[in-house]
Amino acid sequence: MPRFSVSIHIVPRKGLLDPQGKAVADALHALGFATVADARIGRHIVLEVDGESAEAARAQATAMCDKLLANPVTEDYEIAAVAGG
Amino acid sequence: MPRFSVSIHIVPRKGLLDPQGKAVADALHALGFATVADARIGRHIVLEVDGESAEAARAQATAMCDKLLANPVTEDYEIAAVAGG
Amino acid sequence: MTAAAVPSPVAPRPGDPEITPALVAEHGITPFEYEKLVAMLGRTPTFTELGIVSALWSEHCSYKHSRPVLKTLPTQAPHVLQGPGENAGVISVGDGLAVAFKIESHNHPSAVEPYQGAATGVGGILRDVFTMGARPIAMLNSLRFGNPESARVRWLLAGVVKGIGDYGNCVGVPTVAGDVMFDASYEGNPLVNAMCVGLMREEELITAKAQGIGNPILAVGARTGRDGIHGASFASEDLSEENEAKRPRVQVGDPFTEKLLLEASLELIRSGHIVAIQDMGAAGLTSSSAEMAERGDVGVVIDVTKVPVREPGMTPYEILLSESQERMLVVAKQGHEAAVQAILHRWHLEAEVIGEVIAEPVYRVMEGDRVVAEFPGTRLVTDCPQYHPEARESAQYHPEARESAAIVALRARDPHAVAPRAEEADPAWTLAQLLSSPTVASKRWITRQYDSQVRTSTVAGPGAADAAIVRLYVYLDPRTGARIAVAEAARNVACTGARPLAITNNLNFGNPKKPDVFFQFREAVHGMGDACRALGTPVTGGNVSLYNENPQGAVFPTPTVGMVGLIDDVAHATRMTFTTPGDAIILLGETKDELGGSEYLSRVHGLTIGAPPSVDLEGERRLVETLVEAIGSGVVRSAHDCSEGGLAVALAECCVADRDAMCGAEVRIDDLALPMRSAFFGESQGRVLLSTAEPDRVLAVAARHGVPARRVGTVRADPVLVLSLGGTTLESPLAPLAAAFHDAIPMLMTRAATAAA
Amino acid sequence: MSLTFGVVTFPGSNCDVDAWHAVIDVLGERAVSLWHADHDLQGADVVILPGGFSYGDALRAGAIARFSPIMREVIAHAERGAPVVGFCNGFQVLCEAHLLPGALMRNASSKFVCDWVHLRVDGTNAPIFLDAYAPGQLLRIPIAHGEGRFVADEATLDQLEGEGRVAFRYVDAAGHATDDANPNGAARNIAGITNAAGNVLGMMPHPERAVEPLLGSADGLPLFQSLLARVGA
Ligand SMILES: Nc1ncnc2c1ncn2[C@@H]1O[C@H](COP(=O)(O)OP(=O)(O)O)[C@@H](O)[C@H]1O
Ligand SMILES: [Mg+2]
Repeated sequence: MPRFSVSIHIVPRKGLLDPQGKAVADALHALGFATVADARIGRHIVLEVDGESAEAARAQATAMCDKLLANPVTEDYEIAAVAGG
Repeated sequence: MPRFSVSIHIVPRKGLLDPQGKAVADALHALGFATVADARIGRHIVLEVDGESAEAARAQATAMCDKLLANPVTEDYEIAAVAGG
Repeated sequence: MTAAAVPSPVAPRPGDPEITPALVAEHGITPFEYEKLVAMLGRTPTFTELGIVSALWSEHCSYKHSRPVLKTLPTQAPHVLQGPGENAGVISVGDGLAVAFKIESHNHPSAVEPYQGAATGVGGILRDVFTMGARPIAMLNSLRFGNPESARVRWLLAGVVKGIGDYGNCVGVPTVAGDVMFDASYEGNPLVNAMCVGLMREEELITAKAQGIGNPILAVGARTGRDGIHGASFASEDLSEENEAKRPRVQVGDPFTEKLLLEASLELIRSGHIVAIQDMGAAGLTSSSAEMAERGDVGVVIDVTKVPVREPGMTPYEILLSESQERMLVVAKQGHEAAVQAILHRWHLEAEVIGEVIAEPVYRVMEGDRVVAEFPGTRLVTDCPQYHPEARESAQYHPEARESAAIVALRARDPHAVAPRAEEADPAWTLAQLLSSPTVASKRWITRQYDSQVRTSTVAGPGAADAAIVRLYVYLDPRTGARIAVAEAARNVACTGARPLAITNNLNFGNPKKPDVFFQFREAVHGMGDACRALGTPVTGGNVSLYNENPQGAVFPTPTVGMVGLIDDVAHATRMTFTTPGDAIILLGETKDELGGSEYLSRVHGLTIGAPPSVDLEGERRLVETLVEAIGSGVVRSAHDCSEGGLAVALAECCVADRDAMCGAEVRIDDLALPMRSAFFGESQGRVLLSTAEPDRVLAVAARHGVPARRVGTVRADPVLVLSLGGTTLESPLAPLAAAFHDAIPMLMTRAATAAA
Repeated sequence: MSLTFGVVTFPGSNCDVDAWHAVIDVLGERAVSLWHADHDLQGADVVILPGGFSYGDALRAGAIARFSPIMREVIAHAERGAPVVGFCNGFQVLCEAHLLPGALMRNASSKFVCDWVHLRVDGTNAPIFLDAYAPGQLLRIPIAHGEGRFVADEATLDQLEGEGRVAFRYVDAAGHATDDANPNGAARNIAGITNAAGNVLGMMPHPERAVEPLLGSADGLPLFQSLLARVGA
């Protein structure tokens, strides 16, 4: 079965405080990067998944996000890319 | 000045242990997702940056990665996308 | 694996680079050492053998420059169950219980990657303690950084603290004490010394001595990856296709795996299925297997193809030298392999048989059927060259001892010749300066990030531990400085009510090949030995970290002392801060005209000059006896020793250190005929401030032990500090002193931090 | 009157010893150790999910532990109306397992914090845990966590408040729920909550570390005593 590299973004829900993002934005300002208006920090997960097709790999990844990878109370996820095969 | 949304991936260097990725891969297996061969976990950062052009915003983000966002000893980064403007 | 089959002779592997003088030099092996190696083998070494020797004969593993000096330290006492030579020292604390403890440095890794460097330092020292059979119950650390005005120093500090916290917190071992100091000499080369204390029953003690011909050797815990392979900076093309930039030089710690390994190892040790266990620490599989064989005086054979690896295609060289974390080497009893594996599997860890203890006197590494390295007997360990470097301090400038002339001159300077700054007219100003010095100020910003309470129930019982060193003193006068370091550690331990029992130490110095650096090293070790003999606290182990240099020169010579003591009755353990208005304040010890090497000169004048304070080791011993007895009788409410910043800072700390329960104080010593600055800020040794409701009883104890003691004041309910010495009065509300003390580091740390220099 | 407490050990749990100490040495009750991979609660009347770093806090604290085999039994136990309590990491597991609403996110300071806090007893729907406390009583209890910021949507928060399910709130020494007294940025200073039936409690602070004056406070003890009186009777 071909192997796919599935790239997933998991980000804190809009409206929820993102302390890491805020800390990074503050640190960037302190370092003189005045052009930064905002920073949000989430997770970037890359899964190597065996599947019949890119669609199958994506479906698998979606199931994994729903079951484990993202917490629906606080996070949104997006399957950003499926590569290889 | 227009505002750009710069999306950055920061991932653990290849060859370095990724304890989080390993724990997640093991958990996915335990949950029955047998098709997962590997998981790597990094950070997904979205910066809102003011700049003259998309290129300028990208250059700013690169400087920020070098100076603060990525740890050159343990992490690789990639500017995944620059949107808006 | 069958050890019986006669192996073929050692031959280079296909693809191994040719052994050239350049390759030998890149491995940090001198021509003299190379000759010794060839003579030992009777042939040219293979590439794999070169790597093995480069690791085992490195300073870090072999102590080739320091061992002869270390041998002068006292190591014996009836309560010492295990002295130096094992993973950790062990002392008996009575009731069948024993304490294992050791300190280790991770200075160089932390300078490159503070988070992982510090985290893996904590991991390593935890393993040293639990491989003795002890359950870790407390972590301590001693940190040195450059000037925190620098953004890079703040980045290092934040990373180190987070690394220590994340690792210790996750493993579930409380981080209970330590010290942090700042000085420009540590710029670029921070010191990160971590200490672990563990508790066990005496009969659970196990060592790392390979024994029993035919016993299997197992690799246990995490898989082996390509991390931290150093063996000097050899050319990368020879090793693999990966390019240099991609080869990870730092190790990444995994505290979760460590926690599992901790539980599994203790279960394994108690199970009776194994005869020895050792951490795969520096130089990984190579050093652990060779050292275990040497301790047991047996042969071993190892097959690298049996080692569980993280990546395909790893060479024997890489597998042997990898410093991947959270791994152990175990010698099991023959036939008990499956039982060992069952225990590890229950904790989700791997255990594979990778070799065997053999009768043939040889250290042999196989790659399947091929022998890739073979050393006769235990000579790989025992034949390591030893050096006796020159040690010299000279008042004259000498090209090879550049620093010592400068140090001699600094030591000779008279602190009283330093003109006071105008602001010093108000001693309260000076006091606030000292309280806000990062070295003195509250370290709560740091300690709040450590879980100091997990397992608290077990810590309270057996011991008290403290780490202390006195940096400026060792620079100015290494022998006196090191004596003070031990005496201060004993005083700190005794201030909690515990009797000091033994020490572990970490010697952080510069390049030993420089005569003035080696002079500092030798004198400091001798000074430490003097103090340990006088105080009856033998050395049960430690670590040496040399080559701590930055472009400006060596760091301040820094011997870190970790001391363990025993509290007989935990109900009497005391605090350092005043608790009860109306209590009498007693000063133990004598205040002399000693301003040299003080924090006052450093903070207010930017100077490291003068002779450090004198130390009377016999007097320190009597002071410790006084503290142990007085606190043990339950009449002491608080005890705090006078160290950096002298009497004024010690008193202020007693008043404001616990921000939720501050107390005022009034102290007067009118007949103290000393220069004002020496009286307030001098750092005379052997002094402790006590508070008590029963001053007469404390004074009687001190008198019995011949320790100078007098009632000097009273704890007050109103928030002011009054300190009147020899006619000069310092008076200040507590609020500004508390602000200076508590806010200094948080304010610093809100400023930008970056890895970029 | 006696009780059996089942203390779950996940890979990476480390306050299981603190819980045993409280139950066995201080309360003098029976504790059984429940291994995460087991399927049997061994007759435990009360289940404790202890603090620690189950699965190294990979992904989110508690995210992986929630799928441990023993959790199926714990969920069934809770659904039968029997008491389940989670401290720190245990609270995180309970939220991930949907036995309690909301989630616990990284502290607002983004730093781990170990300290003593004041709590106010605000809960009214869970006497089995809170009976031995006076309503509104102030407690001093330690915290030690990096992901303790309780979040939930406004409707859920209102419902928790309305049903008396905010068991504990972070307050200052005077009992006021101020921002300064909030160590992690939790919504409405919430330190602990209960389920609608009042038999599941999750809280970030560590009452099991505050059971003896020698450890600095005994304010955690009434929680165990409530269970003893209500469940053990
Ligand atoms: N400064 C010292 N004082 C006493 N003993 C020491 C000192 N430095 C090292 N040792 C002892 O030498 C042995 C080897 O130490 P080390 O190489 O640090 O062990 P590890 O392999 O765990 O790093 C240990 O038993 C240690 O206690
Ligand atoms: Mg070691």
